[in-house]
Amino acid sequence: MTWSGNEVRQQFPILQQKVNGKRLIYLDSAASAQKPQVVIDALSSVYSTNYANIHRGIYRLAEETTRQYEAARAKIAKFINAASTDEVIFVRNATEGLNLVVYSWGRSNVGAGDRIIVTELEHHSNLVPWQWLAQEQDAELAFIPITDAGELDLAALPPLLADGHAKVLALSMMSNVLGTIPDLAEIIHLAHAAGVVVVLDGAQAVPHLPVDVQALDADFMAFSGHKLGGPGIGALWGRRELLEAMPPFLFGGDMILSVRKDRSTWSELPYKFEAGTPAIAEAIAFGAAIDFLTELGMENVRQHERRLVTYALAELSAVPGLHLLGPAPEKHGGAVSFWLEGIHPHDVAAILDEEGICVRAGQHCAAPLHRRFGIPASTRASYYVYNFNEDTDALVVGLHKVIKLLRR
Amino acid sequence: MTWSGNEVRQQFPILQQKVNGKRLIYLDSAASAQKPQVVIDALSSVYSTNYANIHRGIYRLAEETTRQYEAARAKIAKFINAASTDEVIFVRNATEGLNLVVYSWGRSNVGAGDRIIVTELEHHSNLVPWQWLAQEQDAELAFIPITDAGELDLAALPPLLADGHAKVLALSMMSNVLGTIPDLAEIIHLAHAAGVVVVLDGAQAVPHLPVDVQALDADFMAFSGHKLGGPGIGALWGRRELLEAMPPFLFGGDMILSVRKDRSTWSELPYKFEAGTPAIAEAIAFGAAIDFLTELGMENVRQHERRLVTYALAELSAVPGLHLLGPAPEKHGGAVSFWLEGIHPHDVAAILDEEGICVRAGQHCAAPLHRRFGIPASTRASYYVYNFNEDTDALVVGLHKVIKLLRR
Amino acid sequence: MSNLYREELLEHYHDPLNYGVIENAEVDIDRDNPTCGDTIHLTARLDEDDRIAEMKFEGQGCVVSMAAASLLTAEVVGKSPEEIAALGLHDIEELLGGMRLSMGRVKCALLALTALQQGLEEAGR
Amino acid sequence: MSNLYREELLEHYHDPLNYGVIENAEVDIDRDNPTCGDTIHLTARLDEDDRIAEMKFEGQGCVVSMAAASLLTAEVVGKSPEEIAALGLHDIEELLGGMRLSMGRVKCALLALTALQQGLEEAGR
Ligand SMILES: Cc1ncc(COP(=O)(O)O)c(C=O)c1O
Ligand SMILES: Cc1ncc(COP(=O)(O)O)c(C=O)c1O
Repeated sequence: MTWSGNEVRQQFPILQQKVNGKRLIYLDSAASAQKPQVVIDALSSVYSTNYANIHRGIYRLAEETTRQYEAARAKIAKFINAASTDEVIFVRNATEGLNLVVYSWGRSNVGAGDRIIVTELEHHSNLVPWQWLAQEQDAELAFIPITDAGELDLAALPPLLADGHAKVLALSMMSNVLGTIPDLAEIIHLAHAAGVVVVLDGAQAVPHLPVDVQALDADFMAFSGHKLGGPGIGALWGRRELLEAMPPFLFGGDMILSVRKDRSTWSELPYKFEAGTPAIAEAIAFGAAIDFLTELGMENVRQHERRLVTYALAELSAVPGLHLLGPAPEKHGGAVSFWLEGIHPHDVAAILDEEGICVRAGQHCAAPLHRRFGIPASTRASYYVYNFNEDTDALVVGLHKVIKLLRR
Repeated sequence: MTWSGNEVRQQFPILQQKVNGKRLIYLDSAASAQKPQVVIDALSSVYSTNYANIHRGIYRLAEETTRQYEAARAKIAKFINAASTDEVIFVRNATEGLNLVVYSWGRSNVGAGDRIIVTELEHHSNLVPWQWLAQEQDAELAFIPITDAGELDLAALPPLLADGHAKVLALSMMSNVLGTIPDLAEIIHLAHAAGVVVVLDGAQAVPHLPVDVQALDADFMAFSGHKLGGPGIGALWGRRELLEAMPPFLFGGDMILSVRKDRSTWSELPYKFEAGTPAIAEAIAFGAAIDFLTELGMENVRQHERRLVTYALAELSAVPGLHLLGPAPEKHGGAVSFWLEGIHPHDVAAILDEEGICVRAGQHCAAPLHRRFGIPASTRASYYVYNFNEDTDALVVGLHKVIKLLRR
Repeated sequence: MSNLYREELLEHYHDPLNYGVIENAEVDIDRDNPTCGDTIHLTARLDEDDRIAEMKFEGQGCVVSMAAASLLTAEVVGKSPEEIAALGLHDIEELLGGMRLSMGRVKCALLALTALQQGLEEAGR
Repeated sequence: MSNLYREELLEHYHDPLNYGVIENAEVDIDRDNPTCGDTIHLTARLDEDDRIAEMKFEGQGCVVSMAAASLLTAEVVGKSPEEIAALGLHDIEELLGGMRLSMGRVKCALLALTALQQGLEEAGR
């Protein structure tokens, strides 16, 4: 598959449709990505030819389903370069992965007076669970601020680490609003030097960048399958020593080794954290999405999006009264957010929708970030493998229509 | 659709396949059900024509996906006769639903010295979370025993309720091993008279019986979509007053109303309990499975299975050295478990597999129940809408082969 | 173009009726819609029968929320607290010209009405 | 029929080698496989070099776990604790006649070997 001649785009059936007789221009992949045919086929194929509940099954149908389920886990482990397949746990979405860390690792490792560090650009899913933990354990919640350019103000980090109270640093590997890609190597180095565990929110990074958890020297990373072309499922990766020392989170079938009436013991990794029947076909289709991206090559995905974003930032900045948020293209992932003077983002999105253009309007689950920039909401166009510059061109034409209609 | 002429069976593509040249005889629906074509089509159709992230989206694609997602919730609410659609929360599976109740309602309502009542026939998913809560809150865990016939020994309940320490009674509406259908009306009446909250594990009941949570006067009920022909998803139903008074369980996007750096407020029901991007297409396909069952009629499903089980119990009891577990057909759901003298269930399942027959061998996530009956494990054949008596006939022939090979 | 952006509604958006603040009003309430960033400051004077004599608003928001607020200021004059408590989404849709709003816009459309209902309640009417 | 239920393995199942208990053995361990209900009581005597002189077992289980245990009792005689520690699934599969076991049967096949390895460890060898 090559990027030229729309070969990648053609793999996505939904993008072949017309909306109101117009080409569908999907610029909301940061919320959720569209699915390539191979993912849709994986689901049908499992259910039509090889579905059964996994693990305990002794018959071949169950054994083959188990094999495919575990093969998907192995693909994901390889995709993020986990040291071991056992370090990958299937969860519903990045949010559940982060909550798992907070409930299981957090409640056992963060105590009264300890400090939890997050950043001002976090998605609510990597902020609100930590607010809860801070309140539950009487810990402190501290923020790394962001600069006007939308980057993390790293000068604020060393003082937060200096007194030895910090226990954990939770941060996004790519902002879903600003597109900011922080300098993780430096941040993790500083945190680890202070003995602080690093929890990465990979919801935006994993679909868009090559990610190597070992090279990053991270401790946990949560991400979502549905944002990289898979179905409604996600994964949590964690370092084996940490996962092994943690108590289970959800309790029930499959995560136990033995159960007596008054007590139980737990399975080995990763099953200890997978209670009940997992989303089996979804995991297998998640694996198909990973195959699709692996074939494209994540370095190529990044370069493709960098070209798209460079073009988009240039074209959008020429729209009158449009203010871009976030850093320059080389530090900027696939999400491009902006606000238009005097026009509410809801109206931007609603009028663009008439042109077949899908963008997101609101706070994108990042209220503190919007407050930081003093804007009530923003409009976001976010790019993925199936977009091309024509999408940006259509967006710009659409924005001129919005302005003509609403600005006086 | 009628039950005659295999019309129902023909809706399930996987059952049209041959395994080793033999018809696939699937008798493991208590673990997970096969999927009708309409469910597979629902998934493909969402992803090929109408997929976007829900709620916040202002464009039509997102609005239509949201509409379908909420329509699925409404179908489920109607299916179980919930008083309101807002009382239905999407979760991964019954296990997560039960854990949600334990973490959110349990931690706030069960304290030191309080009593949690479960039964000896519970699936691990409705036992181990309560073990955890008992330990966490220093509460007592008490068991309703089962009789030799595999029924709940209800004489044990009044004493457990008498001293006013009991706070919650958690029990299965149908045993996944014995098939037992307890007399819920009486049990719930007794529990409520003592002010005890009733948590129902509907994982087996909801796929197989007409269920009316209002008529039952229940407080919570968890169940799994994958056991009734849907994909990897489940639902928790709870009474509005209880759900409204409960703190959230998972924290993150979509479940918040407002987020400031140091505190947040929560959305209304059901969103308060749905953190992060839900399994959107899975919920819609869950709705398609509910439509399928609704069209069949749950009273018809029950009658069909009762006929199958009546036949199966009679035929199996004639197999030499075969011991059936569980009650008589009128109190017996779709799961039929047994043990064969001198033969390990693993070998039974493995040899039956050669004949294209899928049964489950082991403890079926109910270790205390097996200990109660003094057997290390059992073999389970479980029936659903697509089974017919020919499946039992094949099973009996297969069991004779097993005996011939392994018994001396 | 859907009828949301009809000239008539845009008029209310660009040049709303009763934009401003009534000093010392019986009803005086701030409300916002945190997820989309809409805000409203709504004030209303009541007559001797506790019916709305005058309503004004200030705020920020999309065409739907601002036009709905503007139209509401005219609609509610003379209505009793009970009559206002009985108003709902359907009435706002009628006010906006009889359209069916999508789920994403419902909260916007209801912002002013909910503020008024809550304000009356807080004022004990 | 897969070669799991070949006559040869069934012989080991129905009439296992070295079924029983060695009294006062250096290695004496109970182990179970809680999810499938297999149990084993394994005893082994060591010679002066700490090599296995004799191994016996008792227990309940499926053809795979019982045949693997039976075959293992013969296989391990004369082996050192290090040699035994180095054995794995592949070796058991070889013992069982060169088959590839499915995931559902791996724990059964390994029950006796894991018990022996753990028993040697607990005995400090
Ligand atoms: C009675 C009962 N409860 C709970 C469960 C757990 O369901 P799930 O694995 O879908 O969470 C099951 C399924 O195995 C069951 O049979
Ligand atoms: C940066 C970031 N973190 C977390 C999430 C939460 O992902 P999910 O909704 O799949 O749990 C998102 C997605 O919206 C995101 O963009």
